[in-house]
Amino acid sequence: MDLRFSPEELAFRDEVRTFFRTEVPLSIRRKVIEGRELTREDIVTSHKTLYKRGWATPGWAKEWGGTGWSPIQFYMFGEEMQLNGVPAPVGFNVTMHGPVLIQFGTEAQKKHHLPRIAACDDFWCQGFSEPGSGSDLASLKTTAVRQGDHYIVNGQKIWTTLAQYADWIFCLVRTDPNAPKKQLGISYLMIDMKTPGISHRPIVTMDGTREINEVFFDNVKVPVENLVGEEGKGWDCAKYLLGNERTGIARVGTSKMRVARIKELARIVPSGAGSLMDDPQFAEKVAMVEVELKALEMTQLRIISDDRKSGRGGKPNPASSILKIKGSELQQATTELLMEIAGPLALPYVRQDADEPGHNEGEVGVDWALPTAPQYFNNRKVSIYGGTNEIQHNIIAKAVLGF
Amino acid sequence: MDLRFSPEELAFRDEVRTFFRTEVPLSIRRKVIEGRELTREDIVTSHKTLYKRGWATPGWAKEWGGTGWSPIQFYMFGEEMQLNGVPAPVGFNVTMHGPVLIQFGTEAQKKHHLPRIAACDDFWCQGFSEPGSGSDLASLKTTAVRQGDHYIVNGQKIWTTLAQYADWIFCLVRTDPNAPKKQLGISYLMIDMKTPGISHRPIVTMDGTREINEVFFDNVKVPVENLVGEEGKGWDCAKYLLGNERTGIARVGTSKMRVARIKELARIVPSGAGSLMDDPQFAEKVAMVEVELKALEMTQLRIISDDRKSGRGGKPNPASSILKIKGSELQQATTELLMEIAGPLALPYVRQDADEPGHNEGEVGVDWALPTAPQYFNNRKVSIYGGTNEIQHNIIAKAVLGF
Amino acid sequence: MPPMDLELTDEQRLLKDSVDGLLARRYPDVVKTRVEMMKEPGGYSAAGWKEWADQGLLAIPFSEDDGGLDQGSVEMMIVGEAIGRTLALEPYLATVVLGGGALRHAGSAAQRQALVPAIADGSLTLALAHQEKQSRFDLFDVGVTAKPDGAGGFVIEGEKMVVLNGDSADKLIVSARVSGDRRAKDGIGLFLVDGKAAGVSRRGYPTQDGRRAADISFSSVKVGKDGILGESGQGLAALERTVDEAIAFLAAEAVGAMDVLHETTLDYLKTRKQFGVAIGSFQVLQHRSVDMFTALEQSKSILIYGTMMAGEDDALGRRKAMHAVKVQVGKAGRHIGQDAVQLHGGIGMTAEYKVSHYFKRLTMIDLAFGNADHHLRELARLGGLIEASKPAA
Amino acid sequence: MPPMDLELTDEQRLLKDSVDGLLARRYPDVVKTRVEMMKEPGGYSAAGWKEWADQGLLAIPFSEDDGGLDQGSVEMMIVGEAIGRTLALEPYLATVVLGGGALRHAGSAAQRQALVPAIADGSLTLALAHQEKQSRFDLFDVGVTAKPDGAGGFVIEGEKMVVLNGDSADKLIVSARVSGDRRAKDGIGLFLVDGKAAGVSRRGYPTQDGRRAADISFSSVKVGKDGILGESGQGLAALERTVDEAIAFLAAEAVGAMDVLHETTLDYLKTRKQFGVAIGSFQVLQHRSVDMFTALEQSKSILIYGTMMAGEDDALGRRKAMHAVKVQVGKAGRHIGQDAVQLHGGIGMTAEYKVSHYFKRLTMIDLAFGNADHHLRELARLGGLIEASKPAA
Repeated sequence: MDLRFSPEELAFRDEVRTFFRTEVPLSIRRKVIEGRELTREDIVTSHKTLYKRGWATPGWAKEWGGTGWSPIQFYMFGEEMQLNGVPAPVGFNVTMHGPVLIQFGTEAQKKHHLPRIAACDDFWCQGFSEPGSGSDLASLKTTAVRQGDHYIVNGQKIWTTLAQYADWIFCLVRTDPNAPKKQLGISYLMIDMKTPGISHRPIVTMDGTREINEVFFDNVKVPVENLVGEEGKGWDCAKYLLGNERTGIARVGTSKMRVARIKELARIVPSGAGSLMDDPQFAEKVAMVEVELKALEMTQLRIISDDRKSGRGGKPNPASSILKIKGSELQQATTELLMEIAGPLALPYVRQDADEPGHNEGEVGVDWALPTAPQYFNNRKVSIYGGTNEIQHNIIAKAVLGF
Repeated sequence: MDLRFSPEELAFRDEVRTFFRTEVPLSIRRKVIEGRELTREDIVTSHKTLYKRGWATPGWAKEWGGTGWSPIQFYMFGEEMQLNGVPAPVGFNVTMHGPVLIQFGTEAQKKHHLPRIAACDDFWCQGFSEPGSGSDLASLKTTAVRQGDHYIVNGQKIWTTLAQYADWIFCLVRTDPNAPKKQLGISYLMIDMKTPGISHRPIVTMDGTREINEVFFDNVKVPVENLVGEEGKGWDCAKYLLGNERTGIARVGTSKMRVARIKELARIVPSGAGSLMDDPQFAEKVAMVEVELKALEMTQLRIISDDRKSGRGGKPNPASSILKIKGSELQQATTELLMEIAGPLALPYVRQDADEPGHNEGEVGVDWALPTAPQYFNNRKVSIYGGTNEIQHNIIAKAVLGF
Repeated sequence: MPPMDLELTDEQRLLKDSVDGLLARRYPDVVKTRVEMMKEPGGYSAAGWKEWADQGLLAIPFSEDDGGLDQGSVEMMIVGEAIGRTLALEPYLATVVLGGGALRHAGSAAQRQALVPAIADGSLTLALAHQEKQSRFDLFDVGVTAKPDGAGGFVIEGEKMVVLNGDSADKLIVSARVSGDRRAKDGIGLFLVDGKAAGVSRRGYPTQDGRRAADISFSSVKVGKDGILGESGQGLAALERTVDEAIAFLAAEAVGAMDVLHETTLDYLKTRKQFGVAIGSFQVLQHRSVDMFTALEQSKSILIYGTMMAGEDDALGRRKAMHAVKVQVGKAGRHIGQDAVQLHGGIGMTAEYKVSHYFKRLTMIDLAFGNADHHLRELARLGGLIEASKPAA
Repeated sequence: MPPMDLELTDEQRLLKDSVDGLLARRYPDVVKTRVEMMKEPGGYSAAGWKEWADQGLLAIPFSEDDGGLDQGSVEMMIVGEAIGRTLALEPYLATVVLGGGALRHAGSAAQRQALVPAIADGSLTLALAHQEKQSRFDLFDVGVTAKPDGAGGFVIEGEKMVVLNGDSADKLIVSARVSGDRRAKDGIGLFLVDGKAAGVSRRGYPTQDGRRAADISFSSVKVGKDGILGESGQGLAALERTVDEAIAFLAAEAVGAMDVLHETTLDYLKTRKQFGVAIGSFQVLQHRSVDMFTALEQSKSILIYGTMMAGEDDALGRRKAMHAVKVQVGKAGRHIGQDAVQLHGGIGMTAEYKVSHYFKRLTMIDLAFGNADHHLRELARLGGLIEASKPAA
């Protein structure tokens, strides 16, 4: 048992850190650190910067551009990315669809799509959830009916993040409404967003952003060669995709970065005779978050250490099931603390794109404080998406505790 | 809407307070305030003091010794009793068995028993729970088989508080094992604790006290005239008894008394340069309890105000359902704070009755600190007995929220 | 004297019915109505405001001598709860509670009699400009200065932040430093300034909860003798009393909003189906709903306490009570707001659905006039609500 | 250098099997064995202690030069967890961790070499007398005095409280003030005193968690030159380091105890039937069990951190880590302990059933060497674990 990293591991961390700090534009990284929105261009620029270095798809099989890193290297890469405010490579491309294609795709599909996915030449989005399906994903209703060498897709998806940026969407659709189990009639399709019959409508979230969408399919013709895996076996792809999320989900680096930001800002906000950071009550709230974050970081390292012993793909360490719950709680705690620092200065609602009357009558508010409330609002989602924390509890109860 | 008490109400409160402070021995009241155990004599002395003043059974029908107080007077009486460390009149006598007898008993039963119950000439205990019945009271197994003008009782009760002090026990027993619903086969019996075949065994609780017991019935002969209500209708008596608990259950006065004690003690415990009470962290924890306690006190007053409008026995205010949950949480929070004040001085375990080797080698520890840990341990029960807080949640979900 | 009684009187019930009726009519669909109204100048409907005036609602707390109805904190609570239930956008807090409060507590009879009738008939709106970039929750932290102009008046200089409804208010009541250091409790004056006075520059914006506010610069703004509220430099007590009343009012708003969130969530749990059953059949969600209910009931209870204590003359007792109120309501508002969003899932995150609007309003109520943490700290500093017991003789 | 690795080495696994085996044999039924052992003089089995010595467990942290095994904090963690799982009563904490720690960090080579072999073979037990009536969690708050006797030795005067296993220890290590005010960090000496020395009066008692401690008065107790540990008046650093190691050790004990409580509760939920079904079929209780599991896993994680940092020479970094460890373990211990009792219902309240024993031990671990609140406050005072970010250029 040795908690210290080896010199090789430390050298790797320095290499990654230096790259992030020197190659990814500071203007983009500041946006992440300050809790501001990213444009499509920001995301793609950051992705392509990593891609050029060979680091956009580290988790992929080596033949398709993976790095073959050790679990520690993965951990360090993710941690430094988050600590330094580097936007992650597009997740729909890199951690969701790409791995599914590598696992289940045909050679032709791989050859055509994987290089474009890796380079983010195509921006992908995800079409899983539907109105009414919620946590019960398998109840989805969007249909794909085979007609010759096409499927005709009809239905609606919801909660599709960044559909407005996407060139392609990967979808779960129902190809057999009469299957004996509802999971069995589902297939996994790739659909070009420019296909006639597809439309999308933004769902404005409470923070005023338009990152999620409804996507509508009205007799959309999808070539049969865009089916991934076998017809009716899409549920396997979905399970594989959802099971790929491991330690990154805790976002310990992001929360650490936010704690550092909390301390920076709480020192400039006056409270009583000193700063808010001098106030024991506030300082202790921050310290409590730090303790839990340290424990979660160590939980990650335990899992990684275990992964390395048993090899990736082995039986996951039971502790890995707590990463989502604890990780989301800490993301919410840190964004809440940031808003508390702002206090009444969190009230002004200012958006670059809001050109309605009554907006933008001049410079208002205090710059650092303006994103804090929207960021807090936005982060309420992290205990909802990817399976609510209540569902996570059910999963642990069943899979780990054996209820 | 007027929160102020009328002069008559205030005069009543003064009268009650003065009586408690001058007539109930300080030595007994200090034990309550300091969290020490009471002897049987302490309990009976306090009961009889109230009895002589006509205040031992205020809630009973006037003809049997009730006071006919207004809800506000009941509230003030209970609050002052708790604030001043006065042991309540024996609850098994006064709020449990007595009211059942008044409601369901025969004239002969009432005439014989009620005066002795009121005066605490007989000390009663309760035989409801059984091993294995837990929150599912109706699953009880103790049998009473009719033989001529007696029942023969066999079985076992558990969690019987103060059975060692009791002259009588009121019991739920199964008289009809073949009843179509398990509730229907249950009867309510009064049993003299001196009857041959009854024995009891103390269950030592984790704080080292012996307040609860198992009670065993081995062919115990109980005269038929000790049946209360009809045979097979004991469940009605039980429901009536359990439904009689109202606002007193929150024990706001007790928690307020403990907060006052917390402040007294935290001022004499050093912390840093000042006292523990000067420490913002500790002071804020106490203040948080005070805020919740104030809200709970107002919740009680809302219920009382509502009771008065609708008359007692009307549909209960939905808010009354939260009294048990919040009240127990605050009893636990205050006893926990008292232990935190003691810190390492809470460790010594000292009992008057422990004469085993290795005990009582001389005066040890700090007097005020010694009862704090046992009191904290003992108060873990308040979220368990009388229906666990989880069961309380189920009840509110069903009865109030309509799930 | 009647015994203690927490029920509304018949008159108060009538008022409640009337306010609830007005707001139900004006806000038939909370989200859509708000979105429409937010496009109006000032962020609310001027026609609607007239209806408030016509029903006498704007006259409630003012004395009859001044042209008001001489009603008390219970009536204000009734209005506050109704606003909370409908998320009404009209500037009642700014004009009647804050502006009106400062006027009542600091203004002379002549000033009150000049302004109250116009407030009451809806022709005059007010805003209280007390907050500054550095002041956070400290009312006494005042950097804006007021210097004598030699003619009995003052000249105001400096900047105020996040002045609620400050973009459209006809008149501003401004706290400014007449003497002493920035954080001295003495030397704070209250001044009545016309919103369009020379040197006043207002930059308005919507707030996170769909209301409006402004950052306001004062550049050599002249205030005549008649614009000085109260004794020069002794404005803090009036300001504190005004804010104490605002806290009681906001608590009522918060309770109204929590009530709706609890009801809405309960309804959602009972109707929303997943895995073939209503999600409310899951015990965990039932218990969460019970916890929301408990927090709501506790908040209703402390609101009654706050309402009673809002009229208390003893500043220390009143202050402690308001600390307790803001702590309970702030924590419960956060709990109920967060859980309402969580239990709704994705739909709770959207701007189209009402839950997020109530959630955001509750969040901003907590941040106004001191969050729960601030009030807990202050309550602890003042020794709490319960006295220490004395050691036995 | 090998890459980071959080698995036990083969040697460590062997040690673990050996400790677990010994304690499983000595504590076949936790409650019954404890009750029996508590009747022994000193509150533990002397024969058992000999077995610990025979397996080399008492020599673990001492250097080979002194007669020890020169093992580290991982080995100590293994022992701590095993004690936590069985609630073993032997004075390992008092003798090896606290007494042994003070000896290792303050004692001279001669002192160490004189005592360690006796500790290791089980013939010498120690206790650390550092706590006083007023000291609470401050190691530097020392009122007991040590005055030079003119012959190179000292005379000790005063009273220590709650000295763990102080009733039976052969030798006491006593913190006493050589110079300075009661709360000065300088001027604290550590002295080795025979438990039966003239002037030492010990009043022993059981503790709430079934162990034993003593209040000890020192009345003109003479200590010769050879009883002075370390440089005169510079004992605080060694004392702090000893206590930091004790915190890491107690964290291991706590994790062991939490592990048993979680398992036991899980088992109870799956087997205890009510309303005709196992109570573990209720979703609310399942989720409570998940929350206990989460708290346990987080505690296991911070324990690894604490174990690694216990050997750290940099006092500030080590101290911060121990603050974090004690906060996490204290909170989790309370959570898991309270919920284990609650979910067991009545049976959880009884002394006959093991849950209450683990619950009480966890409660007392929190109160030892600073509760969670204390360590959170201290961690915050030291600026926490993460550095503030710097404003962008």
